[in-house]
Amino acid sequence: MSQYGAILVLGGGVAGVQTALDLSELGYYVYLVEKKASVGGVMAQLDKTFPTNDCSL
Amino acid sequence: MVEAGRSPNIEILSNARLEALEGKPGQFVARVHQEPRFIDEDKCTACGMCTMYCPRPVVDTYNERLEVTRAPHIDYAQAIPSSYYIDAKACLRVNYETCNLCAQTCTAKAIDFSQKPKEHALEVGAVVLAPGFGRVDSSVLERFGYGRYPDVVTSYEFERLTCASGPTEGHIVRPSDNKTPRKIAFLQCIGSRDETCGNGYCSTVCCMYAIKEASVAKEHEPDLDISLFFMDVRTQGKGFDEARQRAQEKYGLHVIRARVPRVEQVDGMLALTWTTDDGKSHSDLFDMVVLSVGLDSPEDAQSIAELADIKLNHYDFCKTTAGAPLATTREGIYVAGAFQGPKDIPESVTQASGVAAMASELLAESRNTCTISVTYPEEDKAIEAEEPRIGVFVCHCGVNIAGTVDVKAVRDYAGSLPGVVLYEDTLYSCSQDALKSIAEKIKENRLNRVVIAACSPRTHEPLFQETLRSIGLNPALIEMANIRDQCAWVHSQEPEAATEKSKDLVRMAVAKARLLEPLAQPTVDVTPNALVIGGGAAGMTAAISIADQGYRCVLVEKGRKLGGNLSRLAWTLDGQDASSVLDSLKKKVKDHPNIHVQLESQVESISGYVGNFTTTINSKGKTKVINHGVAVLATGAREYKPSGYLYGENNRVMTQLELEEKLKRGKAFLKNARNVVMIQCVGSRGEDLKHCSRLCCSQAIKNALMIKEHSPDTNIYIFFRDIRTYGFHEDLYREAREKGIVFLRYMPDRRPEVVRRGRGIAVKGFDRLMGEDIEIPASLVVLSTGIAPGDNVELAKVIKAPLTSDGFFLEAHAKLRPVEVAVDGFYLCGLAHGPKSLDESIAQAKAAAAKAVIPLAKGKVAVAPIVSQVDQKTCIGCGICESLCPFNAIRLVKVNKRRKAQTITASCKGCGICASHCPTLAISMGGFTDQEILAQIHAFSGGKCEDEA
Amino acid sequence: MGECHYQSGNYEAMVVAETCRQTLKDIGVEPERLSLDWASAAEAPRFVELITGYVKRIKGMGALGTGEGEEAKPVIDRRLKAAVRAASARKPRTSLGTLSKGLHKGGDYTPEAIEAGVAKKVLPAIRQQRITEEVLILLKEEGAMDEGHLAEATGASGDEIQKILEGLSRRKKISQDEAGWVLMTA
Amino acid sequence: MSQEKANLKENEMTREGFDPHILGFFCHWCCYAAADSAGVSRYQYPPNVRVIRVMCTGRIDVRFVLEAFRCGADGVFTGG
Repeated sequence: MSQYGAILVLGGGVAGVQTALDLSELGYYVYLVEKKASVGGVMAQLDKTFPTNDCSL
Repeated sequence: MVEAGRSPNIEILSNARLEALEGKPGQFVARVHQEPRFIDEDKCTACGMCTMYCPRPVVDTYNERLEVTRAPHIDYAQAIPSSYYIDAKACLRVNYETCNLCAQTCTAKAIDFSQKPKEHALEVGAVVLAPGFGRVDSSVLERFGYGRYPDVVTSYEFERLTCASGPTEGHIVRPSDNKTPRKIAFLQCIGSRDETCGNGYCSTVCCMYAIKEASVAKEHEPDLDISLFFMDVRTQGKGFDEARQRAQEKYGLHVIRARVPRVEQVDGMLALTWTTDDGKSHSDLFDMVVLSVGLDSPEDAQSIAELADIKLNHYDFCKTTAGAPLATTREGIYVAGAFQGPKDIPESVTQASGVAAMASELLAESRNTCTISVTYPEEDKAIEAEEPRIGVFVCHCGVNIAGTVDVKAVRDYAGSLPGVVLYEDTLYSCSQDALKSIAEKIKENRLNRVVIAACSPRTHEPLFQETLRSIGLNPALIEMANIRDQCAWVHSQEPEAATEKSKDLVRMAVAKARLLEPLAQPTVDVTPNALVIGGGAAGMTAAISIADQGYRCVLVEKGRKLGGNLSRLAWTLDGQDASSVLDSLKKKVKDHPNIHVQLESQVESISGYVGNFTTTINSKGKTKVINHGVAVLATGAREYKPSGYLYGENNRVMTQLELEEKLKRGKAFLKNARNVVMIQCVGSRGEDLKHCSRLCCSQAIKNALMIKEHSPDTNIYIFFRDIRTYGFHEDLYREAREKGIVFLRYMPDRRPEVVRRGRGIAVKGFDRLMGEDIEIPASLVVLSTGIAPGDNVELAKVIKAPLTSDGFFLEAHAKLRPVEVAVDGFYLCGLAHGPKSLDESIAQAKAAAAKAVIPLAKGKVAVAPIVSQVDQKTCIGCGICESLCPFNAIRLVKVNKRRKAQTITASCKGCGICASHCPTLAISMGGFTDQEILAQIHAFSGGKCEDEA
Repeated sequence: MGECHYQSGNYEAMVVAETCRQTLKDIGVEPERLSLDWASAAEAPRFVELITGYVKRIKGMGALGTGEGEEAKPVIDRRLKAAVRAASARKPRTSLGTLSKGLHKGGDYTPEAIEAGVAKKVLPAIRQQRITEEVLILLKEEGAMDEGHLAEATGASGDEIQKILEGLSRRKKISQDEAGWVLMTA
Repeated sequence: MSQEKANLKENEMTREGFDPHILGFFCHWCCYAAADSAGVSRYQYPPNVRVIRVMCTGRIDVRFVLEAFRCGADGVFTGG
């Protein structure tokens, strides 16, 4: 095979997780590499988000 | 986020770091080092016993060090991976080989100290860098008393204080005395727009979060007096300016435009001194000061750059260009999120989808070569059709349930209920071996309905459904009774009542289970091509991306040529020649075999649903029909044309784009220009357009600098309300001030005026610093008129897509689905979504292309099984359901000349509004039928109540 | 996620809840026994507060029937039975559907608009149907009854009961003999 | 017909020591999730509510609510 069908995503914050989700839906295998023990990044720490005050999870 | 933990094609490597990256685009090998968690993810049931028994306290970094946890813990309840882990730095067992208490208390035997670090060599075709942002150095915070005065807190800490699930349960308290503060000050631009700490850029998000935190604080404590100190109020995001205005009014927040240089403590209070732009000095005392800390580049930016062999910009963020905002300097490596530049959640999510498109373009040929697809045995319809044979499994969940609820009593009670043929208790029903045993027992006893009395269906139903599917049963044939999260855990002081409640819940679940029916899991085939509406920068970018990802697309443009607003632009905000960006896009579109361009064409009608749309376009008077699976809306917007300011009456008055077109043609006209005056927010922010147009500030300053470059002696004055050069555009603002461009703030009630003076013109305004009226004779007056929506109303009607009150298309969710339209199968990008710069449009177009290709790449669209179904015999065609459906998922059709409602299964989301409002009870909701719910109600009564309805 | 996952579901629920409350009040049940509240996924403390407060409130009201007065229980039981039938019948359901449709179009979901709309358009239809059903239940369970007693038992006005009895007799559901109105056996 | 009501225990008819039967209709995405989350945090609240999960409060039918009262509910809590 000339190309690998897997992708490495470095960082498990909101951007990394969204990238991983979209890539897996697009037909690729994703390695999501996160330095902490759980994904979510800073967004998981936010209580509510501007301006709708939705919860962030 | 939960989806990421569940996808078979996402492997989460936690506690891991990239060590090396070798190879070339399409064929990289990434070396990743992973530290052990010491808790087996497959065995951990997240019961929390280990945290309870661990003797070793650890500060909780998730709660901004405001709380204490123990060495084994989970960051927060919904964390993914959803298992606990041991903080190796604190653990006594790891460091001193003592203790081991947690391993002894863990009934699931999940704790495993023999785990060793792992080295992975991963073969990947592309790499996406999304390391997020770093924190501003504490030395910057110390300048504002942080660390010295306990009541100076960071915005991160304040966020946790306002959070209902945070350490204070949402009560705002002063750290020094745990009392509710009275007066709070927010100081903006801490570590942002500050060259002394090396961060000359604007962090973009702090203005928004400060207003949010202030609003939430006021909700908790209405008597708070909150002042926010801004240099400029930068709420340029879609709908943000209006939200800020509302928050300011609703909560009575004081907005002060000043930079506070330092914080001092006086008698236990915090003293602030500041100077406003009228030159006056003020001071006041506060109980608490919140530092709105900016976003820094990630701490490991340098090492990432080295490992990945990419370049950083002068602020140590990833280097990109306006024409290719998601590409790093190395092919096959892409960047998304705050590492590309400070940005908010919707922008990050957009970029994330955008980079997915970039990788998908590069690796189109290897799509689906590494993914795992799960297959299931064929459904045993015969056994499903038999009389209900119900199996009830009551879970101990270790001591989580059994510690409170008498599980054996509940199990035996279940045995007494009609239809139940098997009743058992299990230690951990979600563990792999328990699932296997449940599957075997279902088969052995020919069960065709299953009740699991355990935890929440929200988290665990998919797991048990999976078990059913794996043995050929329809996944809808399971019902859960939530006796943990909503019973044992919340009534642990009342074990008897909890046991009674558990019995009731099991009885209700069994009653529903008796009536459960298999639900179809239909899929519809997708027409594998796309329609892109609009041929500007966004539309062309989306079309190219879809085409590069391997799918055909039709690009419909109403004008006579491609280019849209980009063709009027002279330079991008980072100084590139805009026409080279335009030409390269146009060339790619024209040369691409997968793209078919329809100029002078407009959409007349669209019918169908995601996967199968039929669109009629009018092309130069001729009608054409296009079949497509998805559509991208990239219809653009237009520069607003104001009235007043002598615009259209005097040729010395022009808009920014008109100026750029003039500059593009030649600079000679600048020769005798002594004074150029620019006026911001003409149109935007209130006069005619309610919204902030986001990019006018940067565009005006860019053009002003361009004038300065060609005519250094020209004086330039810019009248503004807030300068919103967010992100790295702040560099332009600083350069402009250094080059002597004069910035004059005006208030909306004292707008500058353009007046005739003899043969020339002048601008009358008010100089706030001098406190006097001024008049500047102007060789040129340039108006930043803002961006008005295009003619979206007709198209919105055709699609049934909602528009914002400003007339732009509304996204499905402002944060999490920023490029999707509420109508499935439609995606959104560029100015049609709202004002934005070229690089943002391009990133968004890529994102829309990624989302649009998902159904095309799958080839099938799965229809959610919980959908409504209309019994056309009893339907009277009244149309109530059709008009109430939030998703346009019900239409009226003619059946034997009579109007009948029909569910568009592919669009139905399963809310059930139609069913609860049907006059003749003709609509049934899969999984939540009237009969099922009524059976639950009757079971609730303890069988004392027969069916009456 | 904060706002309704289904965009407008919570608004429709407000109309349904108001309909229930007015119906309950009409049949002599304390309408505050029904509560409609909001707690987003992130608001566990709020949820706990709501539930705790609600259970306390119901405890204060006593069991269904006691809070409403000593004699009321059997009457309430019968009326609830009739009301359930009414809520399943086509006419009242059409009136609710039509009101929801109108509110949906107008986009005005203020409590005042909902309350007024239900009072004007939905409650009368439910009440009429409920009294009709109750008459049928009474005649079935108690045997023949005259107009005055039926009016008293159902809480209907003279005009209402007269119209309803006429309607039922026209549809050959009931007839009049010397003892009063009786069910017609099919 | 009123048999089920006769079954109501004596002490339930009085307010002292009265333990109400309450039926809840919880929206899957909001209130049901909040209730789960309350469990995760080990909050304590009275054990009187039995929950029927619906995908949306919009699913709740007038007749469900009335039927619940008819079937002996002392209260109905709908949560979105």
